Amino acid sequence: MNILTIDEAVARIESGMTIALPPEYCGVAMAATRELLRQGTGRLHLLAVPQSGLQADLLIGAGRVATVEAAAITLGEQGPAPRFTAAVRAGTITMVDATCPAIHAALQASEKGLPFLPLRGILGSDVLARRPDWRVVDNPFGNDDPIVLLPAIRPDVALFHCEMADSQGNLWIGRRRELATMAHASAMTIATVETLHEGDFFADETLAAGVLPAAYVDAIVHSPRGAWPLAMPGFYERDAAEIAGYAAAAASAEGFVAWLAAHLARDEAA
Amino acid sequence: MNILTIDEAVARIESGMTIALPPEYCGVAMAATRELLRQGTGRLHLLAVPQSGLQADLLIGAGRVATVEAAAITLGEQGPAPRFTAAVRAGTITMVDATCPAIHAALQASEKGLPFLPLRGILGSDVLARRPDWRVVDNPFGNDDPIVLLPAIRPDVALFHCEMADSQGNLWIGRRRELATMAHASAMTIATVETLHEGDFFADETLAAGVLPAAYVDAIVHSPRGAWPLAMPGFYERDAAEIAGYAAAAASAEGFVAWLAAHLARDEAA
Amino acid sequence: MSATTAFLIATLARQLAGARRVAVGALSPMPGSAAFLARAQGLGPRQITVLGSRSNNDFTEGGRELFDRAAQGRIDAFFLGGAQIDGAANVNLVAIGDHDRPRARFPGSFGSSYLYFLIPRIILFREEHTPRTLVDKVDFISAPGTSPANVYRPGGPTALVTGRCVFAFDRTKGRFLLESVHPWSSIEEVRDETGFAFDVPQDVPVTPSPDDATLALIAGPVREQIAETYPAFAAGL
Amino acid sequence: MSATTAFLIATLARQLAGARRVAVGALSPMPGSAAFLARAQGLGPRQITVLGSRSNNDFTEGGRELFDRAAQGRIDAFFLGGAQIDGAANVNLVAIGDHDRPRARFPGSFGSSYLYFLIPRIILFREEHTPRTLVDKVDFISAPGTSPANVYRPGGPTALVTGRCVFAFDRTKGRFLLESVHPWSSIEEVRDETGFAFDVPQDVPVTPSPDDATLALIAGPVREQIAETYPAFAAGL
Repeated sequence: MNILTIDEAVARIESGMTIALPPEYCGVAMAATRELLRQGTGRLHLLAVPQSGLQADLLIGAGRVATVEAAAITLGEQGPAPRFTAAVRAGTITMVDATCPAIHAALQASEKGLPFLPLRGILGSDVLARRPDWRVVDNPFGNDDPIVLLPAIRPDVALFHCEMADSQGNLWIGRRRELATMAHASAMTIATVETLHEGDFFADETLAAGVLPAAYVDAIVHSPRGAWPLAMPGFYERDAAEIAGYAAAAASAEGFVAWLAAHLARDEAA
Repeated sequence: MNILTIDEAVARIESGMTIALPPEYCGVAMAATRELLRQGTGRLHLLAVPQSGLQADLLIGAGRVATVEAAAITLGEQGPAPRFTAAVRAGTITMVDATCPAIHAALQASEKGLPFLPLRGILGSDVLARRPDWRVVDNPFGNDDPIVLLPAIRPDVALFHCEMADSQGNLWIGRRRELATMAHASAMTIATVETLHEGDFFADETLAAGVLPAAYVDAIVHSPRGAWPLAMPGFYERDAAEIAGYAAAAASAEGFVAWLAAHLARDEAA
Repeated sequence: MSATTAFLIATLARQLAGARRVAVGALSPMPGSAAFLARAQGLGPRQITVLGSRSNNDFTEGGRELFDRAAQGRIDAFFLGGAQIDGAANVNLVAIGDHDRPRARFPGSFGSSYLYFLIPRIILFREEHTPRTLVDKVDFISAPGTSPANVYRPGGPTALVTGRCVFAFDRTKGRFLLESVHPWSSIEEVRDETGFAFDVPQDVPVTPSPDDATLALIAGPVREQIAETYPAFAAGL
Repeated sequence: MSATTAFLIATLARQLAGARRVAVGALSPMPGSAAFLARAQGLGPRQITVLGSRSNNDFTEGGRELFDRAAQGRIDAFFLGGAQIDGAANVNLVAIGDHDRPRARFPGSFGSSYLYFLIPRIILFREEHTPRTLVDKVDFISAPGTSPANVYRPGGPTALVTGRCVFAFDRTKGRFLLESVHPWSSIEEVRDETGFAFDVPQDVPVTPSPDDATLALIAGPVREQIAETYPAFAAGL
């Protein structure tokens, strides 16, 4: 099993890389994100699958992000993502607006080794109008039937947090299958896990159903509470107070800097 | 839960329908197939996902099949499928040759509500040459890069056997996810199950990972040993002797008729 | 509990009559509550899927399943909000002003650009009913209200519920029609506070207020069911 | 155990040197055994996936995963058979004679029409080496041996192992080259029994026979591992 320390694993992420990130309900590698902030990795291209929140906002606020491709960036019940909003308004990041199924489909194209996948809808939207990389063609099986084609997205890294890893390097992701799609589509997969499992998930067909095989996994970090302050369903809830505190503090750039320093210091002390 | 008797469930399959069938290692509804033979349903279009064996051969031998679309029809270690081979040689069925990933992709197109999905490979093969329904286009994102487009396949029925159903009508299919794709892509899903499970699979995230939700399932039949004489992994092995007996008997049309009558009689007596 | 909130939940729930399979997207506490209420009232929904929920979510294919299921015709109704909504039912979830240097930026289009085309009954909801939110023309089209006849589009908007009224949407005309006005508002007020032109029939009824049984459902089971995904919102109910 | 079977398994196993990720398709007992042997010998394969197996199969996305994984470049080697194989490495798994009324019909193309394009090292295997199986031109092309330069094709054939010899395939020339002849055959016999033209270098070595350690592996762990998918074949080993 490729069990690494968090600094070893995160060091594989290089400046300028495209990182695929899961939505907030799905296992976000927040401890690894703090390590990424410490290592100073920059010029990142964030691909939200299909949306992100605190994770993207921290990286944006710290100036580590060149481009965000997402269907949405939000802190959910804690409101707008303040540094994302400020960065878009100031024009300091390139925002590539997408829509959820387009991101899923572009990753599935990569998963299938295809140059593109078609998708219904989108026609007549400004999402499409602002995506010169998307094409509209006439459906060859139809008659005057325009349809959008999306080029495959192949991230350099898929980074996420999930429930457990076994001694063979397999991950158990349960029904969070977007994590599997991310891994299949990406050149490298780095996962942090809540727990380690002795043995082999494939020895039990009930567990096997929720497995992302080791064949797709490049680095695993044992990181209990690795999604905090976001939720890890079945383990801990979203730390709404922490995130609300963030939302308030990060309303200003100075507030963000102070909050982040305190947050990182608290993490190191823990 | 839509628990029906096997004759009620199978009666939903009408003559002329397109039926999606799983491969032999994946949960074949053989008891339901015997019922289908009894009910006299005919002119069937079989879609093997992506291959079939004894199930297809029985239906072909009994004269119930108009068309077979498959990547392969074989009895595996028990040799060629005799009635399939005879029917193709005699020209009494229309054989539409495909290749495994093309069938998976055409079902995924239907799952995604798309008119087509692209697929690499196939170019220059006679599989492609004999498929006027498949198109070759120039990849709009490439430069002189031909690629095949496959039209979606939407079966009328997905018919399979799986491990269990819960009291909410959810099915547990484990990692046999082709069964999910078949159900998603089909207008109707009929499943036979080895066992019934009290409660709701979604109450346990470990089980939930292997679930095909009730939202896709139209009829469930409790059918212990429902895959016999094929295997149901985890429950019983392939009955190689029974299938070898079939392979020998069905070498002739008369032998097939006699074997089938005895097989059905034995099934009724059981 | 805010009486307005309960009123709007009940009003949204009526829009689900006869819709058996309802999905509720992100950032949608009132629509989510409306779906649970409609089910409790036996109005139609049997299957409710709440994005980001674990207990009200039967997806096992990951995030793409909502979109695939919509395309398969297995979802009957869905709610959509908008930072701006215009008279042609175009929806803006992205930005006000120039896209590259906007005056205001919102989370993003989510799945709207797709689901608006594929789900038969899309119910638009925006509580703030002012010329700022209901505009003549949106600054950014996350999803268009109508499409040319040759565009594949089994779905689209059927209604717009606001803090002042309910509009029905006429897809042929591509215009809203005033359907009812909430008890605390008036046709004149709706006209003044709406940035787009709309049709007004001869009789415009008052939107019915929820009865005690409905209020009890909202304060009871609905509140409990929505708490998993929107705890802060549920605490305020 | 047949000495020929063991010889062929050992010969096939050598073709896997350096291939870390090997998949074995349907109806492939000898290739499957070769993969297990190569792993036991430390020749390269660390990950072996046997289609239709449960214990030697790490797929969790259903039948499509083999094809998606191949397209992702995550499978290094694969075996393919053929009712007919011709001198351009075209493979026929479908029929002899007219497709619609064939003289002989075989199971079908399986995934060959796709995998032949995508997996870098495809090892062709046909034990029967006669002008009937190794033909000048196949009656039906399940998968072509080579493709025009503009066709996306990271994969293709590298070798053909038969009951008489090993051919290497030269993708540039689109022709086979005789690599070694099994101890019981000869260049002349190979020439007589092959229906297509091929190149013969100056020195053609004898295909090495398996040593005792190799035979012990085949009779032991290999036999055990292949039995799950091919019990009848394993019983004969």
